Amino acid sequence: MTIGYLLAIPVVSAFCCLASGTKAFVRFFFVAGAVLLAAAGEYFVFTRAGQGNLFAFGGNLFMDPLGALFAALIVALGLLSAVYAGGYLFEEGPSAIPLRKLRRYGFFFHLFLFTMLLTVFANNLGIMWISIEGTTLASAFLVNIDDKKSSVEAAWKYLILCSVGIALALFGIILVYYSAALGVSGGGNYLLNWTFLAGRAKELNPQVMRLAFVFILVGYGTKAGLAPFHSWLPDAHSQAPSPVSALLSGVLLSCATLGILRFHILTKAATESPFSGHLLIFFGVLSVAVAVPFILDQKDYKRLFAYSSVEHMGLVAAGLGFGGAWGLYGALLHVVNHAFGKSLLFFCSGHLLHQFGTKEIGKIRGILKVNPLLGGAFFAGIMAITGMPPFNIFVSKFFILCGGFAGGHFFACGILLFLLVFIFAGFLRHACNMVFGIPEKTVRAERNRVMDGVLLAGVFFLVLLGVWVPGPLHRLILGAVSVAGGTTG
Amino acid sequence: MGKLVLAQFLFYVLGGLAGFLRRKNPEHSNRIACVSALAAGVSGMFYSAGILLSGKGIALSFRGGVPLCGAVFLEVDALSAFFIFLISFLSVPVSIFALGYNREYFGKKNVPLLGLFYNFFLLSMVLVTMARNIFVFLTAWEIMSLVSYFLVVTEHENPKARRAGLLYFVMTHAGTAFIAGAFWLLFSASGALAFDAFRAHAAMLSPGLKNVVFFCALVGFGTKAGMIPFHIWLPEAHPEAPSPISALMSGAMIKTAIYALLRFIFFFLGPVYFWWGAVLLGFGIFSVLVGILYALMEKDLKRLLAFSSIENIGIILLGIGMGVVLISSRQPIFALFAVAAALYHALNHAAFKGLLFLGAGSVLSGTHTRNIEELGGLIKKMPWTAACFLTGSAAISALPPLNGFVSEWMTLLALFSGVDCEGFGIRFFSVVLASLLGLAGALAATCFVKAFGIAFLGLPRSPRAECAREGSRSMKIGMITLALSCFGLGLAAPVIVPILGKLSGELTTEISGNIPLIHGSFLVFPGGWSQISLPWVFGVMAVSLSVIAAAMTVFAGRVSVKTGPSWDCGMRGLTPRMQYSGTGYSKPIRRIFSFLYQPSRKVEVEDEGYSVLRTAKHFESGIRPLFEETIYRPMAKFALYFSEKAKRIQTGHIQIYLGYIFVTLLALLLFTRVSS
Amino acid sequence: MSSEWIPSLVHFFGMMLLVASFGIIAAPQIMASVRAYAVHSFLLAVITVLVALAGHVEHLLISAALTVVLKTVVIPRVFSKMIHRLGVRREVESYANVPFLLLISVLLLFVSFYVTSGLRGLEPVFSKEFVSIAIFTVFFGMLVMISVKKAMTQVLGLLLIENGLFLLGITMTFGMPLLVELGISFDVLVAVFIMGIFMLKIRGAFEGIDIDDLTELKG
Amino acid sequence: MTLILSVFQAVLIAGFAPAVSWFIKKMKAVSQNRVGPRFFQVYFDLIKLFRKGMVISGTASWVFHAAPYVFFGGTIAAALMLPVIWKGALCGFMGDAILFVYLLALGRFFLVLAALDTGTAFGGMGSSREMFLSSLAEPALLLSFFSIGFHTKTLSLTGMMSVLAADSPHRVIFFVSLAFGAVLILAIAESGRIPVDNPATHLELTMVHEAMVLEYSGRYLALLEWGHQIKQLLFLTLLANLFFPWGIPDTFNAVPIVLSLLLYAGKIAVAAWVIGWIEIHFAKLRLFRVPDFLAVAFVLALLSFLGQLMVGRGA
Repeated sequence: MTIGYLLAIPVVSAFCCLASGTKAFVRFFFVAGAVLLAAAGEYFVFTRAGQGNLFAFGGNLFMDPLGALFAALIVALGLLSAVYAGGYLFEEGPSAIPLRKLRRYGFFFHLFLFTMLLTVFANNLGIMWISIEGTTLASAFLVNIDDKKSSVEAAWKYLILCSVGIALALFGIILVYYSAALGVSGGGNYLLNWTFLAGRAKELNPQVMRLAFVFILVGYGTKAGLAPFHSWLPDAHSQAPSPVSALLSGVLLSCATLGILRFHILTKAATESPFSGHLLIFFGVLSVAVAVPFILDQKDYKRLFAYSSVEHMGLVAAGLGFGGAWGLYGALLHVVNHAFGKSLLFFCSGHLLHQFGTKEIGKIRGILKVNPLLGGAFFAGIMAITGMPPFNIFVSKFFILCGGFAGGHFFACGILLFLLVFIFAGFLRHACNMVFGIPEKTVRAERNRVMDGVLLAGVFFLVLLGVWVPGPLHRLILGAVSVAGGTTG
Repeated sequence: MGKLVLAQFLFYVLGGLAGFLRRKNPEHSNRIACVSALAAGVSGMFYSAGILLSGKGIALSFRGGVPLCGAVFLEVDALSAFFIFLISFLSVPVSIFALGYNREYFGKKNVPLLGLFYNFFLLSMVLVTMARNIFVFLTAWEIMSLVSYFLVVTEHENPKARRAGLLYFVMTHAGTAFIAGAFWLLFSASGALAFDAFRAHAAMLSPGLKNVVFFCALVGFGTKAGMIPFHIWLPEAHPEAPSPISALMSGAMIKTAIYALLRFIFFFLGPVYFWWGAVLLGFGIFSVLVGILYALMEKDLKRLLAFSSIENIGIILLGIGMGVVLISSRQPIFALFAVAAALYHALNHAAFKGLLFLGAGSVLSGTHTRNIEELGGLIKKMPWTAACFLTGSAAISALPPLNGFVSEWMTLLALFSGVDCEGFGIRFFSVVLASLLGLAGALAATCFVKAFGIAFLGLPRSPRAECAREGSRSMKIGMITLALSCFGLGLAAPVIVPILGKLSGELTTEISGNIPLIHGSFLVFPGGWSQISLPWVFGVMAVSLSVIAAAMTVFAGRVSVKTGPSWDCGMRGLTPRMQYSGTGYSKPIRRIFSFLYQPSRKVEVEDEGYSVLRTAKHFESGIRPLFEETIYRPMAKFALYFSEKAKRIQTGHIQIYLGYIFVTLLALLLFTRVSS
Repeated sequence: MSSEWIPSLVHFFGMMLLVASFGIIAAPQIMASVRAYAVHSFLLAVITVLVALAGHVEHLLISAALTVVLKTVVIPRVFSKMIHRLGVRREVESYANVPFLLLISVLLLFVSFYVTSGLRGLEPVFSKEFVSIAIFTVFFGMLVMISVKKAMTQVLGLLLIENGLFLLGITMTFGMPLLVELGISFDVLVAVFIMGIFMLKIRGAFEGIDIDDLTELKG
Repeated sequence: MTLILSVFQAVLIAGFAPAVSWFIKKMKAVSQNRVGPRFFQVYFDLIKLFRKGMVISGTASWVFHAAPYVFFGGTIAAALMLPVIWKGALCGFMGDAILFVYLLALGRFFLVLAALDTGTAFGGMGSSREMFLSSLAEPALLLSFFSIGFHTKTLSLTGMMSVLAADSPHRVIFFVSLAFGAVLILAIAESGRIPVDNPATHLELTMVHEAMVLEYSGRYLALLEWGHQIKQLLFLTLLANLFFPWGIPDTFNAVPIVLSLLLYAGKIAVAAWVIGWIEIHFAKLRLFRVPDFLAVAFVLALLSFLGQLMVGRGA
């Protein structure tokens, strides 16, 4: 098993989906591809992660613990999302989706997974850039799967803003390359390879690196949904079909964050100053702050979750900025936790849309009465995402803030704590009206085994990760922390 | 001992989960939940009492699943044991009560789920007191909030319950933010998550940090405790929960905040500062007075009790605050007395407030209303409830020889002992505070006379009150147990106070332990000012009462006793509507404290008739909820208004979005240039 | 060719690039803007060739050829077809008038020189000012995207940014590794095509490609 | 001997209480050119009431029955703590001034409940007013005790008296005379006299205590009235013995005891005269003016304490 084979799986599934003649075939390839990818991916990641960096394609691709962590997340979320979509999109009935679209959906879905995997496995920074641009292009079609006015609008904004962002990031990459070409001797073809640069970071020109980091931060920050570059995010996440929203929110944003992190590591080592860390903290806190009003006063629950993603990416960025064992561990664990929490919420939102037929918060009442399982899962998701124990995000939030306090960033942490209270208030305000009470009108109360199963699995993961970080995951994150902390090449 | 701790955990967990086995039969599942909670409570009482008596703590360690936080280390020292005792002690009668009370919910609610929350609520409270690590503490603390939130919104069909739950959870979360901040500041100073490290590091903390940590802890735990002005959730949330839960929330949950405050002040922050005590006293007296004044105006029985909880938290804070003041004024012996008074009051409050909430629950289940204006005459229909409620009322009004009196007496003396300190301010305020506490005691008596008198005495004011029925046997047993304990905790003061004294003495080296607070059956104030013996008081009263009764039968013989209608100065045709209403009862108070209440009245007058004979068609009077209207509502309004305005940054125009990116990029580049 | 006059030629073309940039914003019609862009790209290709000659970096010639083919031929073609197909009105509709935009451009030019003025220890292939010109081109592309109302011109702005990147790449470092450069070019092409598809979709959904219509999603 | 003397003190208070009532009534009558009751009339009234049958409202519950006993018992228990003609008291050891205050509160608690028990408007009115006034009087009384206790360094009633007695008169007058004013006002308020309450009327506008006991008759009424009189005497005794503690013996010799008894009677007579004088010369205050009156007591007690703080502590 190599990185190449792993990357081939989604490509093959994508084309199988495109080539399928019936819905059943599409569904089969769609789900089976994800299952295969998840099984192979998790096996690969957890068996090989501990054995040092694994290179492929002439060193252009590689897997270090950091990449492995994200890869494990991508394939796991891909599986959940695919299984859920398998129940959600392929339903027969009056509102059934035509085969043409399903084929397209399956194709782009797996292509999307492929580009994300490529992102996390990329060693060559140029390839990483290409693959991140690829994720935009692939997912733009997923956002706009139903060709409605609003989804076209969302997809357009997504495309334009992320393309601009990614272009700026490329500017930064060229600057990095330039500073490498200037100062580092003997790089040859490896000059854009992250492993090479990380090893020789001290030789990079610090001033150019600072400039480069600014471009990278703005560029990948746009993709990662950091404020004030996040504007595309609520539109795209709210218009995409729920399983796609889950992937967008859960892993895509994190992949872009990984991009930032890679450069943060280089910049920190090159400049030997907290410059990049401070910028990360600033934009992290700003993202949380910007999310607050939108969460407090929100009418559309999918947008609510989207803004919450802005908030959580802010937290991750702040955690990375805080640094130290606590901050890095917290931020990386937060990526995992947020992915599970947010995807559960988006799965719930798919359910809600299905049953209540509206995205408006004000029109939904008494979920618990209509569908206790959904109501419970939804509320659990809300509690998880706002950082309540015994759910997982509490743990990572705790670590991130520990990191902040340990690093002496009292002011930033104080603001974060303050803002988090408002975010909690906003979420609870919406949730308690949606989940509790008596439903206003009779709503469809049909159940779907697969979807229910996914919800239960989601809640299970939330609680499990909240009380226990499994050993392999722990070791993986520890490895990633040592990479991010610059202690290993 | 350690086995009993595990047994308690096990009972809670299994009891919570086992209810689901008999989910089809709510009777069984309720019984499983309540009985296991009861068993857990009993085992908790045993080991905590054992620890309090022997002074030897228990430490338990589990392998934690969460990395970086180390093992889950739980420890029961004397302070924890005291609060575990409090919780367990209250949970026993409450569980008995719930056996019968929860029948209310059969068929309407998910009974096993209720049982699960009930058991986990108790468990989380116990864990809060045992946690010895920030992570475990915060987890337990938040789970406590979460589970109690679920319990508050048990009747979520009612929008009021939802609102109350929202307010509660948001406020308590805000409080948690402060608490967490306080913990993290300690963590940043000591570099470890464990409480032991904090304690070891306490002496090395910088004064500025200590002050900030104290402030954060005070606001955070003050919110949970219901300290004014952070109290507004309490009168909303406590009444909405099922009554056994209200009893636990008021009796036990808010005490966990007191526990944590004590732990902070005496364990983590090292030598205390004078101003901390002053601030505690300020908040304490403020809570005491405002709490009881608002309670007086309530006609909702459970809200009244909730406001009174605020008052009692204030009394406890007065004790703690005075302890801090006395420590910093180098009066370690008096400080011991003050802290012991606070602890004692915490225990007593658990007993009588638990009792009163159970009584209110019994009334609620018998009449389906909490509005005392609709009650009346319940003493005939619900004699047991009435007797128990009366006991609770007398205890909370600090009447001898019940338990409330003892702790109030101790608090009064602790406050008064400030006159022995140096400094004009302390001396002056200690006496003023003591007399203000006296004022609050008298107002509390008024409040509970009103509550008991209007609800239980006189004639029924509505059909609901007329059809009232006494609760089931288990409800009665639950209440009677607590009523007896109100007597017991008062009479057993000579046994309890030395234990509390020892406990307070162990809190910090700044307090002198080993001071005899007891002489025979007497409670002795260490300054030699005073002593008191509740058994004697009880005995003298019993003797004098029996002497009077005997003397009367002996000297005056038997006399005829006739029953007739009320005389009422010769008025005939007395109807229930002519009785004094609860609102009328507290009207004089409302008038003289109108600066606080800002009462409003709305009268609609009938048009016909001469002006002298004009009658009111509709009369409405109310008071202005000052804190809500001046602090919280404007805050919430502002937050929403601000959000609405701030949301405009997301205009929908892609050019504007690009502009954000562009401007930020420019700014960052300029910043980079300038800063290099 | 003597290598002494190459740098001055490059300088000359760099200045011409700036002029071409201004042309894009000053053009009265979309097609004129597109043509200005084509000129801009052509100048870029010329610079690339010069750099390749100066530094004897052969793979840059491939890049130059690609640039010429893609950016001066294919993309303008695509644009003119799109304009035809979508029936876009020809005028460039902008939120601000041309003098104002030019004024801002000058300001941006100053900023881009200022931010690079502090860099020390640089030994670029030609001169430091190309960093500034590249940054300016990126800024300018964004300015175009912000100031115009049509989806089509936004894409043009994006392409302008891309040109800025390209300029930076070749003048600073003799270009990136070929693989990366090819990938990037390919990506640009795909992006333009996908945006074209979406423009068609916008046209289908909104009956026009005025971006002012695309403001339903807010808050 | 101690025991006998202590019991005698209690009996004395109980027996003497109606006489004080009589004294004031008589004084009032004389001032109004009436003859007034004979001395024994007050006793006869009580005895008569003890023998009479009772009519009890059908609405009343056991609280109604219990209240007279608790009220009387609480008052008696308080009386047992007070030194009268000797520096000790039977139950002086069992508690302090705070207990004294709260024992009175206990009696009141049951009395006001009993007033609500019959469901009449008058009862409710009296009950409400009584609690209203006493909530203001109680802290003032506590403050007065604290103020004295600050001087005497003890809060036990017997202790306070002994310390004051041992002190030189000018010091006592200097330090605690303001507190005397406070206790005087409280004595008026607690015993339900003009200008706080009018014991001689059943007028709806003015009744406080009387409104509460309207429904009582016979033996219960006797207990309540008697208890009320005892309470009145308790306050007068406080005035007499705390602020004029001289001449009270701490030995058991007959002569000083008898002298002390006479002295006590004299002091009480003076105190009663003061109360009567006020009753004659003042009109009843409006209910909502009473808090101002009680505030005077509070302020006096506070000033007494403040004065000591400024000048220095006594004893």
